[in-house]
Amino acid sequence: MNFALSDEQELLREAARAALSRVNTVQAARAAIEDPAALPDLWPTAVQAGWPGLLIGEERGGAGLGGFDALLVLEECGRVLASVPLLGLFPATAILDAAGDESLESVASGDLRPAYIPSRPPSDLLDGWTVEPHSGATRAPAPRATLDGDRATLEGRVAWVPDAPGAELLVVAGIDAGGAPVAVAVPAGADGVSIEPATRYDATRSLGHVTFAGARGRRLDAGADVLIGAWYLAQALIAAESVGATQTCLDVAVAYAKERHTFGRPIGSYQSIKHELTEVLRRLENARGLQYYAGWAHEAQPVELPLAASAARSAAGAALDFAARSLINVHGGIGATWEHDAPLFFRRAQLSRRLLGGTHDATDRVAEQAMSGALSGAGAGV
Amino acid sequence: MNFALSDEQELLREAARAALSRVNTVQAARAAIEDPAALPDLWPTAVQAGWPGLLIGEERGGAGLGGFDALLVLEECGRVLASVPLLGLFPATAILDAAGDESLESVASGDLRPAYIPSRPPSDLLDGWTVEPHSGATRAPAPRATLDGDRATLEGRVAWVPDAPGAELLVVAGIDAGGAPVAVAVPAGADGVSIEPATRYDATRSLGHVTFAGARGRRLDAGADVLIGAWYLAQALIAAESVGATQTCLDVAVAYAKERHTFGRPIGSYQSIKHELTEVLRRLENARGLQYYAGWAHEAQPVELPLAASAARSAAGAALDFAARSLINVHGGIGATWEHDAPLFFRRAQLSRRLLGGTHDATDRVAEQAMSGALSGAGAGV
Amino acid sequence: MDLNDTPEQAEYRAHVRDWLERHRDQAPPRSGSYEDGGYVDARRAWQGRLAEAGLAAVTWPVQYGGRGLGPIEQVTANQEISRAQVPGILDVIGIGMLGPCLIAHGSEEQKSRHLGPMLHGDEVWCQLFSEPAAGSDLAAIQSRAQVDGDGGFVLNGQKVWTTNAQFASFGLLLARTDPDVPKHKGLTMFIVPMDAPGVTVRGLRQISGEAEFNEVFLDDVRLPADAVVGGVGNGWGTALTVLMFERLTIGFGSENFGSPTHLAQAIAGDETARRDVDARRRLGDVITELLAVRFNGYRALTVLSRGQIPGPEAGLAKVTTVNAGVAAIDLAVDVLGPDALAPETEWSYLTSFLPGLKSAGGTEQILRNTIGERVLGLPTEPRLDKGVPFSELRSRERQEVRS
Amino acid sequence: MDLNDTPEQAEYRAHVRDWLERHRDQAPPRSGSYEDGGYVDARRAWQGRLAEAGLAAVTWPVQYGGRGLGPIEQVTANQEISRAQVPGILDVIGIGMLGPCLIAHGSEEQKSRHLGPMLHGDEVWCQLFSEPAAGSDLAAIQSRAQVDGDGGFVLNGQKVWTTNAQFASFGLLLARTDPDVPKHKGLTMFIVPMDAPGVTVRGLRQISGEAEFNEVFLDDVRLPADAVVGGVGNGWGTALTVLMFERLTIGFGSENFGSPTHLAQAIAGDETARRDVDARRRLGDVITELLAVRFNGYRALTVLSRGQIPGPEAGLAKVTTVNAGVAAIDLAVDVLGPDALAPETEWSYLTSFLPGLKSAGGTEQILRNTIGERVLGLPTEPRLDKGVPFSELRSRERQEVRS
Repeated sequence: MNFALSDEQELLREAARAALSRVNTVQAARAAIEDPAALPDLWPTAVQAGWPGLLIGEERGGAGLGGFDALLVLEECGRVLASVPLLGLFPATAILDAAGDESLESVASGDLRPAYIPSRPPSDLLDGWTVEPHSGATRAPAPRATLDGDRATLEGRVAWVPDAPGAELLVVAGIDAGGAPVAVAVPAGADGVSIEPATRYDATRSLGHVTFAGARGRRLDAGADVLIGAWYLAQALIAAESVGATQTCLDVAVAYAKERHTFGRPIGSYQSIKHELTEVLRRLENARGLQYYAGWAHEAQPVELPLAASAARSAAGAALDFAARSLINVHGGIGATWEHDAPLFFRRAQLSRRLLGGTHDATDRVAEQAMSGALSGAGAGV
Repeated sequence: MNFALSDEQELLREAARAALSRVNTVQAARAAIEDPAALPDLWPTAVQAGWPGLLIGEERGGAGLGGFDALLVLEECGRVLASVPLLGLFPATAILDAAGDESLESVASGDLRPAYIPSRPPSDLLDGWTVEPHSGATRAPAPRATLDGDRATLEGRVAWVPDAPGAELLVVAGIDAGGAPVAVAVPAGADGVSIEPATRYDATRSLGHVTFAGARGRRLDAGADVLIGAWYLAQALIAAESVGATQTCLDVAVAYAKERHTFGRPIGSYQSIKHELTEVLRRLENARGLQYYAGWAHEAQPVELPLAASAARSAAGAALDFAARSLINVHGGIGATWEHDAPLFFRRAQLSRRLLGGTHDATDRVAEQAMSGALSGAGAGV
Repeated sequence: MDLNDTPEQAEYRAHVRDWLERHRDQAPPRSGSYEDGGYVDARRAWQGRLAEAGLAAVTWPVQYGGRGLGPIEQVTANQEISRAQVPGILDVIGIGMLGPCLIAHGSEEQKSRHLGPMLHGDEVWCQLFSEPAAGSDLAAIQSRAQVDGDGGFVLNGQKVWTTNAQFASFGLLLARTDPDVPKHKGLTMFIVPMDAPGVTVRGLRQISGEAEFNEVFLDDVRLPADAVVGGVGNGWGTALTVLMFERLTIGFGSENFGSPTHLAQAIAGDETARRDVDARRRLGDVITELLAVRFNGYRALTVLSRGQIPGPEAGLAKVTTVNAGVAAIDLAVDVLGPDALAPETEWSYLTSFLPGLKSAGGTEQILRNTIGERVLGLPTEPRLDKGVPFSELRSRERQEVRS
Repeated sequence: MDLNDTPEQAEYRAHVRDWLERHRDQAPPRSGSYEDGGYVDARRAWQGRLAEAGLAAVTWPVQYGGRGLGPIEQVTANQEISRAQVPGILDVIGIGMLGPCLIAHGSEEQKSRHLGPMLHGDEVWCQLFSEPAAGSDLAAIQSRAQVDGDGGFVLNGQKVWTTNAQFASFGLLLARTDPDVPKHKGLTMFIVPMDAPGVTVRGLRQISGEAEFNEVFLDDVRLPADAVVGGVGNGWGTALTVLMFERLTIGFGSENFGSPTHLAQAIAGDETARRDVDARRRLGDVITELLAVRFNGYRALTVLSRGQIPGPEAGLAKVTTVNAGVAAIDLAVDVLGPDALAPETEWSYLTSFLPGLKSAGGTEQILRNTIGERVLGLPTEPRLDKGVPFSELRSRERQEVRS
């Protein structure tokens, strides 16, 4: 029993923090709302840090690390609202690595940037593999793949895909004629592929609506378990990113609560402020505990990953929403002004919890897992 | 524009309060948990106060008052947890009065106690007239009435009916072979009627499971609108009762918060206590405003009654639950002990919000009303 | 219990409705940008028309250009203006809060000089109370007004959260004239011409990117002795009058943020959401809260029409309204997805707007303190600033933060 | 990051599991009434067996009958006991909190007299700290211990919320020996034989009707001088040791109120609820919270196994667990209807039990104060009782309430 970061993991985290500290990413997040060009390109930073190969085996030029480590990197990105295309990268590399794909060396070296085109696997009230709708709650079927040996032709549309714009290789979770999942790799520049960039509210989040109209790619040797794993890895990644952002919200709010006075006392001495910030801490620590659970399950207990990653996503999305609102509240009116950092974290919170199925969907999946009996074995022991 | 109680209404409320003050009903509520016989019979009090005839026209021996007045009486009963069978009485008399039934004089005089056997009218996700299930969330169809001229024969079962035990005349909302609503009056002692008394958790609440097996009664001249009106009157009544109980929770908690000291200060001076009690007040006042809306709609704007009564029920049920929990919290451990009054209000809160469709169902009906356009006209003006 | 008009009220309503029907085609659009001078001028002119017709300042005494009627008639006028889908008055703050304060505390000269142009929209007013370090704790104001040689004053300081300052002609300003007495005692209220030398207005951008408010900087602004309203050292009492009228304005809570009807339509229009029990429950909760605000507003109005002042609990309407608004937007974005967060949508605007509104007019915490103490009679918190000279208080704070 | 046992831990687990497999048929049932003397005796005897086998007091030093192992082994033993579906020790309070305090502060005589019988269940202990007017504010204790002629003490006062008092042999009691110094300073800790003349125990019935706790009345109870633990006037420090062990016991939050598995089954078993998005979301929220408690427990345990003390934030596990429990029961009753509130059901019991638990071991408010101050470093509230003699504090309060 040892549920703490290893020395290597502490180092990985420190290195990520140092790498990201070279640019004022929070400042850039504000500037980009008005001028998207103000967003720094952090892909070179990611390549230098070795993140493209983080989840790729050493024999393919990667670092051969695990999901837990990828989560730590996302946590650091979330802390400073850094716009690094890792939500698209990591699940894509996990699929490519499982499939032993030919592209792995170029991906690991950072020469070829892949993006994961997600489909939500079945396992709750909704049947079948589905994708994000462009608008509204009614979900669309996953892209359909017509197979011909190792080749696959895709038809369909996936909306709100993180990190799709600028990606060079799309790693798609589609379905075949019978509704079974199929993994397909398609060059982003292939005929029949179009990526419509879409940014909403949080300028640091690069999104795209991806349409396949007879786009031809290669079928990857990755089954349903790999595609399910990729979906839940993505859930855990966006959770970890929210944990990082929540930590910053708490730190900034606490600092202000110690300094700002009303009625002759620092506002942090009032119970209403003190208890609200304690609630932020409670939610943050719960989300972090579940982030660790998800990272551990990804590496050591894949059968619990759907439960663990969904719980982490659910807790972290709600924690960040609560923390960002608290950050504004603690600051009074000034927290809602353009020059303050609080609105940037608020924007992050509002958009993030609606992506990749959304946090409510993750909560629903926790329930489904519990009802189908996954609970009794959760997390060793007892 | 005048949205305050009239002098007559103030008097009616004072009279109700005085009538109920003759017995220590809160004390009785505690004793009855262990010995149901400890519950005083308050029917004579009700008769003396003229409540059986409150909603019956003066020409039939009643007082010819309106729904608003009935709500005020329930509010007073709720304040002191008085066990008076008015949830069964008032909707029943409303139906009998609309139908001009032969029993009205005996009912108005208090010689014949009627009870309303409710069915939930359609108007939301669930189709058709349904009744409370005995256990679980899946609802049962309303009792089926086979018609033969003015006579009707009933088959079916309605669970958790307030005030059914001891009633002499059952005023039933059933459905005919085509699913259309039918009002039927059946003597409680008729063949084929059985009433199984059931008390759960709150000993002041007399409940019964009513079964009809070929029970014969007379068809009442009351259409769907009357039966729908009765259902929503019942919703408003239980809401008003909760408003009264919430008021007591607030009063008791505030008194204690002024008197009890920790760390050298009265606990009511701490923000956590002060803000929680302010939240009780906010919910109480909101629920009371909606109680008035429901009372006004019942008398002056029946088309808004479904919206108004559902909103009142939803707000009041949640307000009482919150207030009863606050009452316990403010008292610390002592609030959870048998000798304290807080647990009695807590018991009332927990059971009440699960009866007559439940508060969540009422909330759902508010949504349905809003989506079907009832909102734009709500409450005159604007 | 009656929501209908009395015969007199009905007559007034008919008058208002008739006037609006005849003039509504002359009204400017209901919304427009306050950065656009042309739009602001059109709104000023329209306010003048409303004033002439007796639809603005309905409760002001007749001698100052009002109608001398009660709050119910004011609400009636507002209802009819809303029904006619024309804009109301531009200077809600002046007519609703600052004008009534001048009527109560101003000199005869001040009243005759200012009330007319205020009423007709010729001179818009702004409220210069809040400061960066004096929000919830308004009496902690640091702006200084020092007596100069001529018996006049020299103003220095900074104000914030000032609505309409960018086109206001005058501001009602609270400043400290004596730092050596406890903080509520050394304050004085002034009338400040916004074009006086040394007054600088700067837009304060909000989350949404729009400048809903302004900062106002005061550098050696010279004011004559007769700029004082209500007497030197009486500024706190004068300010309380403004705050009381502010409470009445907000208290009715007739304003909903984000139309509940739009929300209901958005949910009803999505096949999945329409049948989603959770979305329905959240919608039902929002609607229930907003209905409660509306009917409690009628209760407060009834009290007011009887010549009584509604208690501070009316302020809870703001808490309910803002929080229900937040819940409503949250639900809309959950149902509609990220497209609801596109810059031009109602939902996106409100998503950004509401978090700031939570602390406008005092934070929820301060409101709950006030209501807990004044309505429920709960004991106050120990105060460390009572009776302490303001100057000493400030140096104590600085020391604490440093330590 | 590893949830598996080390080889040493695995060996210990195997030992425990083996012992339990061989002896589980001799264990009493896991639940029974504490009013039933026979059941309590069976539980005492079973505790003795566990102690002999080294499954109780795993972390106590070997010289006092413990195993001298770490917290992970203690958890391992608890896990295996739970897995074997046999009851654990009866005297959780004695072995978990009071024994460790005696080990830290007791005299050699006290240790050799008391630790053995405590460990083996021969003498159960209870904790006599809380009083009607000293709950959250524990140092406000009013029970008086006055020196008598022989150098002994005479105790008078009332204790409350005392678990196990009805069959305890001894109590560890906090009393005031000097009212004329500030409140934390005049306290002393005593060992009280529960059968001493003047000690009266009365069951305190809870909402559910059961007496989960007791009141203990002390009327002229005479104690010898060697009943003092940790020195006269040092009672507060001695009490803090007990509270620290209490926090460790509660902090792991391994205990869930109402099995989440039962809740999931109840919902899955109802055709309508199974497909109710709202019920599912509420279930998902509850499960998420309880999973977080479990994995944060592993984090805290890791800290502990490295010889460090987890911070006060571990106390948040209690907040999460209790509130998730309340939400779980609420959902179960919504789904199952009033029958879930029948007296014999798990849901009905928990509906009654949880509201009281919210304030057990300190209210949520006090916990949040502590964590806000000690973990986040937020400033404390102004304290009006600092440095004031206890006797003056009391008369001040009485005056205030009267005024």
